[in-house]
Amino acid sequence: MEKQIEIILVDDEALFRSGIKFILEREPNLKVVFEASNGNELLNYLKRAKRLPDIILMDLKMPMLNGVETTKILNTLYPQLKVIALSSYDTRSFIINMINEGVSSYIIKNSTPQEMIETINKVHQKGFYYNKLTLKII
Amino acid sequence: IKNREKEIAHQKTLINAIIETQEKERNRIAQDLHDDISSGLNVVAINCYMLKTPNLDYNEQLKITNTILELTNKVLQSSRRIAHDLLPPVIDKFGLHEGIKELVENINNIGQLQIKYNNHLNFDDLAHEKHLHVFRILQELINNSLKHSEANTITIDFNQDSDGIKLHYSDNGKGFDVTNSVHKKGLGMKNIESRISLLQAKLTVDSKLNQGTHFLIHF
Amino acid sequence: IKNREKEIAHQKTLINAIIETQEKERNRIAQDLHDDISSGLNVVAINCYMLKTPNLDYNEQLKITNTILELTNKVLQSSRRIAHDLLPPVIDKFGLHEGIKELVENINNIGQLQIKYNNHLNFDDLAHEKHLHVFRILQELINNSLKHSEANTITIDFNQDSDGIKLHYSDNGKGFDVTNSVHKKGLGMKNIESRISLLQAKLTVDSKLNQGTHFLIHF
Ligand SMILES: Nc1ncnc2c1ncn2[C@@H]1O[C@H](COP(=O)(O)OP(=O)(O)OP(=O)(O)O)[C@@H](O)[C@H]1O
Ligand SMILES: Nc1ncnc2c1ncn2[C@@H]1O[C@H](COP(=O)(O)OP(=O)(O)OP(=O)(O)O)[C@@H](O)[C@H]1O
Ligand SMILES: [K+]
Ligand SMILES: [Mg+2]
Ligand SMILES: [Mg+2]
Ligand SMILES: [Mg+2]
Repeated sequence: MEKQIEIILVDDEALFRSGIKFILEREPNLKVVFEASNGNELLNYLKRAKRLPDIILMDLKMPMLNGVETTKILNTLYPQLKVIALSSYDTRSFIINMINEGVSSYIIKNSTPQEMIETINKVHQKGFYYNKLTLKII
Repeated sequence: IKNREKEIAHQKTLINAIIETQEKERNRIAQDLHDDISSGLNVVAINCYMLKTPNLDYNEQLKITNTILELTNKVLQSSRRIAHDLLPPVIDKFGLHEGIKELVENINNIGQLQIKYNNHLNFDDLAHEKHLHVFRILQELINNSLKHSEANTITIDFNQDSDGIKLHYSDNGKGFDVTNSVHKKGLGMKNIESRISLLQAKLTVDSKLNQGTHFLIHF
Repeated sequence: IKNREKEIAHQKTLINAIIETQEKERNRIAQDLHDDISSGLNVVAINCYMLKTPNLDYNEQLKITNTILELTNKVLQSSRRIAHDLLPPVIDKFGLHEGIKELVENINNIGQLQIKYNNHLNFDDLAHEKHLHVFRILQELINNSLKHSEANTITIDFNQDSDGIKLHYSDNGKGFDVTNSVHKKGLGMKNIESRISLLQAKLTVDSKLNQGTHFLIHF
């Protein structure tokens, strides 16, 4: 079997995380290796982790350390990490700002599973993916 | 002239207070919509997608369905609460008296303090466009008693004599020094003042430290 | 003295206008919550109960789930729209310039008229607490052009010289007679005036019938 894509979910809403996990893990090639409820939990995990994940799905609005700040920190500490922003904000400035922060793609929280899975796969293959939402903006 | 200059400057602080209140409220509601409505619905949506995956067993299916139902009801409650906080529908439907009764009942149910509400007049004698102002004033007076007074009793009393309509509002809390400017920083009393001015009413505040607070509004 | 009396009376009409705006907005949002959020969610809830009826086959279940999903997405959109109309999150996160750009873009996408936005200054030179006032003023000016002017072009221009910061706003619509009191009944221009006063700015309106409308705000 080909190597699975290892994913970390970062979102403050536990029920949302478990829903995403359920959806993603039905795909044979996807595996959720850790869940964090804010940026600090993610950074603490990464500090100790033996291996970095392939993809991080990152909520923007979270307590303690939000997704924008977390992404900035990841850029300096782990520039090789691929982050996909996952947000309820769907307007241009938010998307452009996150792309400028170096995220690999941006998806909205009520995207279909197909869109999410496709975005994850494409980002894993190419490092960046213009999905419908990001294409519309640029 | 000095007095008038002062009044002009004072009115500017009132304008400032109302606008600040308005923007704070907009911000608060936008946050509530984001945190209580949208994020709940995002979870409902993801659970719907879960439900659409083939070959779920009966228990999984039941669990997901229950989650959707629970969340939907929670979001519904939030939506009703936000709407109710903005404008209790009872006022519009059943008038000021019923509106105040509901307000009083809600506070009494919380239990921090008890409100006694006596009304010896027919609000129809008060022009209809004034009703909402009176309600907003009472809301803020009660908020202040809850927040600042440590009282255990509030009385609200409306009556009417040859002099006009009078609203007496008292709490038996710790009171405050009305002349001390530390009590002039909030938005609440300024918003009350603006409403009083629109009502063309007169407000008298009577409070001393440790002797409760009494407001008289004379319409 | 006459002038000051006049100003005091005028400020009262401003206070009245802001409070009326506030109550209208509360009413509108409460309505929107009721009509767009709660009633959608009530149907979602009914469909959830349908999902719990025993012995549904996969297709029935799929159909109900799709209905729930569609409704949820619609309610999500409404929730985002209501929150966005109250306070576009972009202003808070990315500042006034981005906020105006988004506003302009949204209007241009509707297509009724086109807005050209030129900004020759750095809004950091404008105290931060003033940003939201400027945004609210622009929103109302644009609303008015959309509602009243029949213009097909608006220009918004910020610049700064030794004299201070200037905002020029023009539309090429039908204009109006500024001195005619029929145009003084609305809330919009009064709210603009209140914001102008808080900004300690100066507003000049220049409009003639059939010659468009020009507003100059001098900070
Ligand atoms: N019933 C009361 N008992 C004791 N102190 C009071 C009472 N009502 C008002 N005060 C005092 O008067 C001050 C001004 O009240 P105001 O409503 O204007 O502002 P606030 O309640 O502090 O803030 P805001 O209303 O803006 O949330 C209060 O901070 C408090 O010190
Ligand atoms: N750009 C414009 N072109 C033509 N007429 C205008 C323009 N802006 C304002 N007016 C006139 O000025 C009047 C006052 O505007 P104002 O914003 O105060 O009230 P309104 O838009 O009628 O109502 P409201 O803002 O309370 O919804 C308008 O009714 C309209 O007659
Ligand atoms: K899997
Ligand atoms: Mg979040
Ligand atoms: Mg208060
Ligand atoms: Mg208007």
